[in-house]
Amino acid sequence: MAGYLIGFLVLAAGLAALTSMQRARRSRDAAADKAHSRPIYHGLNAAIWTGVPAFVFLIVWLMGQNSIINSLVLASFPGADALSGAEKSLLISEIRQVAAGNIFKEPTPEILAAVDHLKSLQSIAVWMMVAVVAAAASIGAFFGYRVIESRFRARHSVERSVTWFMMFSSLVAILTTGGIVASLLYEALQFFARVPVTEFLFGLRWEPQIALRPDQVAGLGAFGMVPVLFGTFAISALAMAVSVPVGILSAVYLTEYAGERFRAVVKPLLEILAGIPTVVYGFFAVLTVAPIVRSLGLSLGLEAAPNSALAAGGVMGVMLIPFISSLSDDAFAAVPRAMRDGSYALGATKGETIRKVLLPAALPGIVGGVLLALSRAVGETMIVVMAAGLIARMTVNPFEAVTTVTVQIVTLLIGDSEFDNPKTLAAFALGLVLFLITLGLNLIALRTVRKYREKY
Amino acid sequence: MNMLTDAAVEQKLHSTSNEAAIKMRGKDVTVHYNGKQALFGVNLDVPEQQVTALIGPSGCGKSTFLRSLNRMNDTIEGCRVGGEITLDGDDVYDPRIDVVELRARVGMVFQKPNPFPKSIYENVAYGPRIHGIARNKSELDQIVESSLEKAALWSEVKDRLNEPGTGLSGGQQQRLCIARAIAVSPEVILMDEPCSALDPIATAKVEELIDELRENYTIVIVTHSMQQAARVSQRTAMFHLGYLVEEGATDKMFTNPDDKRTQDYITGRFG
Amino acid sequence: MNMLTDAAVEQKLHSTSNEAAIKMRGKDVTVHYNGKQALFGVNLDVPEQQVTALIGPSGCGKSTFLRSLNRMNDTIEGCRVGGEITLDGDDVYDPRIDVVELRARVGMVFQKPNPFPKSIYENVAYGPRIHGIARNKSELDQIVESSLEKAALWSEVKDRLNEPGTGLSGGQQQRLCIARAIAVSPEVILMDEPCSALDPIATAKVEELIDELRENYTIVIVTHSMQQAARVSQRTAMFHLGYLVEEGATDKMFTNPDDKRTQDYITGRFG
Amino acid sequence: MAAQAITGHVDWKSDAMQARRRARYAADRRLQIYGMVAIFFALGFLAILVGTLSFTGYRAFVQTTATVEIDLSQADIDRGDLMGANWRNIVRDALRQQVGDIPRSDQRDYFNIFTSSAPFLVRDKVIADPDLLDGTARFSIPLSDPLDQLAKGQINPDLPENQRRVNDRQIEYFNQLQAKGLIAQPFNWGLFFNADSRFPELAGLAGAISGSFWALLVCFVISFPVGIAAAIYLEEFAPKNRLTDIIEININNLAAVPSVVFGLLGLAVFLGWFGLPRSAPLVGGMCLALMTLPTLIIVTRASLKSVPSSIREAALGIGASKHEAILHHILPLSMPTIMTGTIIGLAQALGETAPLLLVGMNAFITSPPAGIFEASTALPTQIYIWADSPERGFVARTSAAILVLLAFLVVMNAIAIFLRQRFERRW
Amino acid sequence: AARDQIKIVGSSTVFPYSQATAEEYANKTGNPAPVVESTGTGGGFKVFCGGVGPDFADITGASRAIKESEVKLCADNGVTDITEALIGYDGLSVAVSRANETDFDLSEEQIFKALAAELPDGNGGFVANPNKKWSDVDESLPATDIIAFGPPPTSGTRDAFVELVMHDGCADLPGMAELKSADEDKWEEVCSRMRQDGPFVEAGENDNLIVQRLEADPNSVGIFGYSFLYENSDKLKAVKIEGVAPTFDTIADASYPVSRPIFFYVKNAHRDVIPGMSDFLAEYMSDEALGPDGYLAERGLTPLSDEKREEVQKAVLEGKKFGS
Ligand SMILES: Nc1ncnc2c1ncn2[C@@H]1O[C@H](COP(=O)(O)OP(=O)(O)OP(=O)(O)O)[C@@H](O)[C@H]1O
Ligand SMILES: Nc1ncnc2c1ncn2[C@@H]1O[C@H](COP(=O)(O)OP(=O)(O)OP(=O)(O)O)[C@@H](O)[C@H]1O
Ligand SMILES: [Mg+2]
Ligand SMILES: [Mg+2]
Repeated sequence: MAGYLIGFLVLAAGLAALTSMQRARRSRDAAADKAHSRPIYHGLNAAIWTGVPAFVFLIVWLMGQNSIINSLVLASFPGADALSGAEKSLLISEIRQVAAGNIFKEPTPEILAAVDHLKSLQSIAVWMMVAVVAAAASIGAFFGYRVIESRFRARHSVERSVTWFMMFSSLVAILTTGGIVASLLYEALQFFARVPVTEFLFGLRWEPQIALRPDQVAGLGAFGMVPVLFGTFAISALAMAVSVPVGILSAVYLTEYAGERFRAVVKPLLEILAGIPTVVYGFFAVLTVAPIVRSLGLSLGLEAAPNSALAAGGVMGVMLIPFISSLSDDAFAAVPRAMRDGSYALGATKGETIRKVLLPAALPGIVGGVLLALSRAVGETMIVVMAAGLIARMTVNPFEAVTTVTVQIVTLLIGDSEFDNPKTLAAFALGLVLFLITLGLNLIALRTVRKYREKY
Repeated sequence: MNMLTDAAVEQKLHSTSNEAAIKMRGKDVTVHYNGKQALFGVNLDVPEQQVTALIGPSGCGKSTFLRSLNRMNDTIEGCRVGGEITLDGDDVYDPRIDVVELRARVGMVFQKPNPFPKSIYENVAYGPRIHGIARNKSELDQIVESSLEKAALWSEVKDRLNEPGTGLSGGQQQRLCIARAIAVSPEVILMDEPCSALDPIATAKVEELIDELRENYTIVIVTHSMQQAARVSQRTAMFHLGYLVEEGATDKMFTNPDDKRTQDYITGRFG
Repeated sequence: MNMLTDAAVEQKLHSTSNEAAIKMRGKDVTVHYNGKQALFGVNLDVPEQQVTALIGPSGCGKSTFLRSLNRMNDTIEGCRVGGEITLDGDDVYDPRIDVVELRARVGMVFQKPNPFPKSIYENVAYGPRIHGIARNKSELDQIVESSLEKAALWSEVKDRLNEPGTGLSGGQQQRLCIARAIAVSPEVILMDEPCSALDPIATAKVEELIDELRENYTIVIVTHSMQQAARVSQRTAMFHLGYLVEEGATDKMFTNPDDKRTQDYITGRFG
Repeated sequence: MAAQAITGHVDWKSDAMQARRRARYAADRRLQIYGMVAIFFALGFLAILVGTLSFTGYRAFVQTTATVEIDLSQADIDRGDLMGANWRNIVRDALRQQVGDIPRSDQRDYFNIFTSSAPFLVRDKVIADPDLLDGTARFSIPLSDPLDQLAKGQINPDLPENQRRVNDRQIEYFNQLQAKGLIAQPFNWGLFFNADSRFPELAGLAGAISGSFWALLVCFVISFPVGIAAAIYLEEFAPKNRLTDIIEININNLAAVPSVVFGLLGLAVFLGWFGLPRSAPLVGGMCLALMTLPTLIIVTRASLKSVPSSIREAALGIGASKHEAILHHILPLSMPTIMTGTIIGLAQALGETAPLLLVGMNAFITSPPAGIFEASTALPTQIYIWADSPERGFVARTSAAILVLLAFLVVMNAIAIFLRQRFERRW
Repeated sequence: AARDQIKIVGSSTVFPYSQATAEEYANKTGNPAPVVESTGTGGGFKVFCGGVGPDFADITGASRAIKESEVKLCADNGVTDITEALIGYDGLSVAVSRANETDFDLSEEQIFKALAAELPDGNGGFVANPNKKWSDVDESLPATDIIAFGPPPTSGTRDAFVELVMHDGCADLPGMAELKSADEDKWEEVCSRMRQDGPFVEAGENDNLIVQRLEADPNSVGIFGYSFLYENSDKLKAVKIEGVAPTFDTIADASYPVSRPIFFYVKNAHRDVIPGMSDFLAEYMSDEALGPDGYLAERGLTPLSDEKREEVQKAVLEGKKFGS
C-alpha cells in the first residue's frame, strides 16, 4: 500500500506541477509587469508543497501505525492487561501470524476475534492513511496553487527548500560522528564501571581471560591496553616503512620521469592495490607472506613467530602504497610549475629539482598524506585480524607477533564470551580509544595539509 | 620615488651602440607546439652587454623565442624547436651540449616572481651549491652577498637571510629571483615580463637594476609595455603572429619604425 | 582590417554630450576585501547610452568598482561594499532588490572570454531561457539571431549554431559572450578588459561593436589601454590606489587632465 | 676561484666541473632507478597476489559431474505432488544402474560419490519441466567434493587409505564411471548461479552477488544524493563559521575512521535503536553509505572547485541565480568526476568486510535475497565464511570468489578510469 | 513484520551443524531456508535473549552451557521458556603436518609443560615456562621448537582445551594437589594460563588458516576442531593424547579425552509463531541428522549415545522448559 501511496504522491506532485505551471503561465501573460519566476518554478513549488509534507506524513504514519494498532488490538484482548511486555509481544506476533495465514495450532476463539479486530483495524488504518496522506497532498497542492501570481517569488521558495535539503545532508556527517560516539560510549562506560580507567589506559598486561562458565576456573583477566596500542603502532610503523618510501618514489617516478603512456597504464594498476579488499590481503599475508617472513627471520637467527608483525605490517604497507603515492602525486602536482622552471633555469638536473625543490615544497602535503595513511593503518582491520597475532606483547622484534586494537575488537565481539563480560565490553572501550586516536591523527593531518595549501 | 625622468630615458636611448659583439644569435628559428607552429623563421641577434627588448601583442611568440634561447622549451611536452640558435658561436641545440651548463650560462627570470619556499639565503645559494661553484661556506656566503648586492636587495634583507623568500614583497621577490640567477655567474640573463606582476615603485627599482646589470651581462627582456622597452633597452625586436616584424635600435624603432604594424602597435592602434 | 581611423576617433570624442541622463550612480562607494580596503569613497556617474571607460594602473580598483555595479562582488567571500549605488535611482544594495533581476538588467562581459561549454545557440539562449523571456522556440530563435547579429557574429556562426562555443577563436568567443549578455536585453553592459586576451583584429572588431552598442545600451568598460579608452569611450574615469583620481569627458581627460597622476599615467610615466 | 665566481667567470669546461656534472647526472639516474624499483615492487606484489589466487582458484571454475540417465516414466510419481515423491529412491535406483551390482556394504560409499543433494536437484529440474516425466532424461549430477578433488588431482590415490577422504572402493567406482564416459568437467556455472551451500560442489555466489548488489544499491541511493547535496552546500553556500568548520573536520575525519567502527555504529544504532532487521542488505548498505559518504563529499567538492570560476561568473553575470548556475553549469561539468568518485567509493564499499561482519551479513543463506529487507551475505563476507569451512573444495572456491570479487572491482575501476579519461576537461 | 524464515545465531562451533540441517530442511520441505549466522556464543545469546517476537532469533547455538547472567537477561526480556538441547560432542584435535617425521604421542602433562605460562619450580614456587623445544619437556620428544597454534582466549574452544587438557595435565604435576587445597585461585591461575612468550600462538577463529599454516611449517602443531583434521587427513596427522588418536569412534566413546559438549537453545515461544520451526526442529532431531550415521556425524559431530539422544529428542520436540 505504501508503495502505491508513494507512487500516488509522485503523480500528484507531477499533476500539481503541471497545473501550477499552466496557471503561472496564464497569470504571467495577464500581468502587466514582468513575472518574477518562470512557470517551472511555480510548478516545482507546488510539487514540493504537494509531495514533501505528505511524504513526511506517510513515513511518520508508517512508523507509528504498527505499534498503535498493536496496542489497540491488545487493549481489546481479554486479559491482556495482565500480561508482561514479552507476552504481549508474543501474543501480537501470534495474532499477526494467524492473520497472515500461518497457523501452527488451532487458534483460540479469543485469538480469532483479535485477528478479526486486527484485520479491521488494518484496513481502517490503510484507508485512514490514504485519506490523511491524500488530504495532506491536496492541502499542499492547494496552497502551492493558490500562491501563484506573477510577483510571487516561487524561485526563492524552491531554492530555499533545496538549500534546506542540502544543509540537512551536510549535517549527516555530524550525526554519524554523534552516532559513533554514542554507540561506543554507553558500553565503554559499562566497561569502565568494571575495570578502572587508569588500569585500562596504563596497564601493561592485556590478557582478557575470564571464566566462561561458573564452574570453570581460569586466570584473572588483565585489561591494560598499552601493549595492544603498542602492537597497533608497531604494525603501523612497519606498514609505513614499506609504503612511505615506495609510495613517494613511485609518485616521483610517475609524475616526473614516466612518459604519458607508462603513466596511463601503471597508475590505474597501482590503484588496484588500494581497491583490493583487505580480506584478500589478509589471506595473502597469512598464507604466502608469513611463512616466508618466518623462515627469513629464522635464517637471520632471530626469534620468529608464524604470525609476525612484519608479515601483517608489510602487506598492509603494500596496500597503502597507492594511497601515499596518489597523495604525493597531488602534492607534487600542486607545486607550481614556476618552481620547476625556476630550478631548471638555474641549470639543475631533474633529480636535483625533485630532491631539493619539489620534495621540500611538497613535504607538508606528503606529510599530511602520510598521517592520513597512518590513521588508516591504525584502523585497518581485516589484514590484522587474519595475519597479526592475538597475544599482546611489547617487542621490537618485527619477526614476533603482536596484536592490535582492531584485532581485539573483532575477536572480542565475535568470541564466545557473554555480553556483560568485560571481555566483550572491552571491545567498545577499545573502539572508543581507536576513534579518538584516529581523530587526533586526522586533526593533525588536516592542519598540516591546510597550512600548506595556503602557502603558494 | 625612483621613477626615471624623461631626460634619463632620452640619454639611454642614445647610448645604444650597434657595433657590440653578438652574444647569441637565432637563425631561422621555428617552434611548434604539438604540431601547431608558434614561431616562423625568426632571425635575431642579441648583442653582448646590451639590453634587447622583445615586444609585440599577446601570443605573438615573445616568450616562446625567449625560452628557446636557453632550451627551457625542452621542459614543455610537445614543443619542437627548429633552425639554429648559437651562444658564442656554439649551437645550443647540439646534442653534445650540456643543458645544465647552458642554463647556468644563460639564466632566466620569470614573469611571476618564483622564489623557492626556502630561506632567502638558500634561494640564492641553491645555484652555486648544485653547480659546486663555491668551495666552502665562506665563499658561498660571499657569492650570496655579492649577488644580493648586485640585485640591489642586500641592504633590505641582510638582517633576515634566514627568513623565507616567499615572505618578501613582490618587488623584493623579483629582485631575489634576479639575485638567484646572477649567483651562478651567467653570461646572459633572459627576463620574461619581469615587472608585469609588480607595482610601479617596484617596477622602477627593477628597471634601474636592469640598467646596472647591463654592464656585466647580456640581457634579453620581454615586455608588454612599450614605455618600459623604451626606458630600459638599447635594441628592440617586434614580434607579430609568430613572425619577427622588425628589429633595430630602440630609439629608431620608437621614433621611426619601418613597418606599419610596429607603428600601429607602439601608437596603441592595437594590442 | 576594420581598424578605426584617427579621424573616426576624433569624431567620436566630440560627440560626447554631458547632458545625458544618469543611468547608474556611485556615491561614496567603498569596498573592503576581508577588511582590506580596496576602494575609497568613489563618486561616479554613469551616463545613459554612453561608453564610460575606467582606467588606471593595475590593482587600482577598476574591476572592483565595476563588479560592485551589478553586485558580482556578492559572490566573493569577505567582500563588503559601502556607500550607495543606484540604477535609475533605485539602490541596488537594497535588501528587497532581487540580484537576479539586477544582473539581468546590468549584464557583464569578462576579461577572458568565458563561453559555456555548450553549443553556440545554447550559450546565447541560456539567458532568455532562465528569465523566461521567450515564450516559444521561434521567439527564442529570433532572440538568438538578433543578439548574435548585434554582436556582429551572426554571419560567422549562422551555419554552425550547434557547434560548441568553446571551439570559436578568442575574438569570436568574446563577441559570443557579448551576444549572450545582450540576449537578456540588459540596460547596462559592464565590460572588464574585454579585449585584453584578444589579437588586434579581434580587438578592432569588438571596439567597433561597442561603438554600435552605445546606441541602445549604457556601457562601462575597464581597459588597460589608454588608446582603447580614447577610441571607444565618451567619458573616462581614472583610478589610482583605490581612489577615483579624476573623471570627465574623454577628450578632455586625454588632452588636458586636471590631475598630475592622470597626466603621468596617460603619457606612460608609470603603469 | 671564489673571486672569479663573483666576477662572473666560471670555467664550465674544466675537468672538475665536467666530473661534477657527470656525477650529478648519475645521481639523477639513480633516483629514476629507485622510482622504477618502487613501482615494480608494487606491481610485482600485485602480480604475485593475483598469480597465487589464480593458481589456487582456477580449479573451482570447473566442476566434475556424472551424467546419469533416469527413466522417470517408470518411476512411481504422483504428478499432482511432485514434492512428495520419493526422489531419494528414484535417484538411487538410477545411480545403482550405472555400475551393475553393488554389495550392500558398498552402497553407502558408492552413493557418497555423488552430491548428497542429487535427489533434490533432480526433483527441482522435474518441477521446472514436468515433461521430463514422460521418458528418459539425462541429468548431470555433480560429484561430491572428495571425488571432485580426486578428479582434479588434488587427492593422491596412492596414499594409504586412511590418509585420504576417498576410500579405495570409491576410487574403484569412480574409475568405472569414468571408463563408461559418464564423468565430465564442464564449466562451473553453479559458481555464479547457485546460492551458498554446505556442499562445496553446490555452493555458489549468487546469494553473495545479489546481496552485494542490494547493499550497494542502498549505499548508492543514500550516499549519492546526500553526498552531492552536502558537497554543494559546503562548497558553494555554507558561510565560513564554526559550524561549517566542525562539519568539515568531521567529514575529513569520517573518511579515515576505521571501517570496523562503522560496524559498531550499525550494530548499536541501526540494529539496536532503529530495530532494523539483522543481516539485511538494508543495514549493511546503510553502514557502507555512511562510510562512502565522506569520500564522496570530498571528491565532489574537489570537482566543484575545479570548475573554473569564470563559468560561475558567466552564469551569474547574465542573471542566473546561484542555484541555477550550479544546476545548469557547474554540476554538469563536474559530473564525470563525481561519477568517477562514486564508482571508486562503491568499489571500496564492495570490498569492505568488517562492518558487514558486525551487522550480521555473514550468515549462511541458501537462497539469494529478493530485496533489501531479506537476510543475505555479501561477496567479501561470503569469502570470509568459505575460508572458514573445513571442506577441501572451499579452498579453491574461496580463491575463486576472491577472483570474482576482484573482477568486479577491476571492472568498476575500469569504468571509472574510462569516464575520467573520456570526460577529462582542460580549461 | 511477519517473518517466514527461521533465524539461528550463535557459536561458530555449532554453525556448520546448523548450516547442514538448515540446508537439508530447506531441500526437503521446499520452505525458505533458515538464516544461520555465526556470532559467537555470547553474541548469540545477546541476540537470542533480546526479546520475543519476529525481530529476535529463534535458536542459538552454544559451545558451552548458558550462563546465569544470560538466563537472567533472557528472563528480563521475557524469554522465559527455552529448551536446551545437547546435540553431541565436538572433538578437539591436536595435529601436525604429515611432513613432520615424529609420531607425536603426548600426555596431558607434557602438553601442559609445553604450553603453560608458568610451571612449578619444585620448591613450591613458580617460574615462567622455560621450555623452548619439545625435548626440553621430555627427552623422548624430538628436539624441535615448540610452536602450537590454538584458539584465542575469547573462544569457547580455548576454554574447553584449557579445562580438558591443561587442567588435567596441571593436576598431575607434583605439588599441585596441595596447592589446590591451599590456594584455589592460584591453582586456577597457574593451570589456566597459556604461555604468551611465543611458542603458543593464538591463531584466531579461522581453523582453515591453522591447517594451512601447519602445512607451511611442519614443525608446528595445531589445536582445532576435529572436522578440519578429518577433511585434511592427507596433509595432517593426529597427535595422540594419552595414547589415543581422535577418530569418530574414540571421540564418541569418550576414550579420546578432548571433546566438549555442544548445545543449542530454542525459544519455545516462537514455535507457534515462526513458520516451520517445528519441522526444522524435527529435522534437527531426526536420527538421519543426529544419529550415529547421520549427516551431522559426517561433518564431525560426535553423536550422543542412543538413550541420551532419545532423551534430547523428546525434550526438544516437546519443548521441555529449561531449568525445570
Ligand atoms: N605550452 C604551450 N603549448 C601549446 N601552445 C603554446 C604553449 N605556449 C605557448 N603556446 C602558443 O604559442 C603562441 C605563442 O605564445 P607565447 O607564450 O610565446 O606568446 P607571448 O608573446 O609570450 O604572449 P604573452 O604576451 O601573452 O606572454 C601562442 O599562440 C600560444 O597559444
Ligand atoms: N578577491 C579579492 N580578495 C582580496 N583582495 C582583492 C580581491 N580582488 C581584488 N583585490 C584587491 O583589491 C585591489 C583592487 O583590485 P582590482 O581587481 O579591482 O584592480 P584592477 O584595477 O582591476 O587591476 P587589474 O588592472 O590588474 O585588473 C587590489 O589591491 C587587489 O589586490
Ligand atoms: Mg609570454
Ligand atoms: Mg581588473
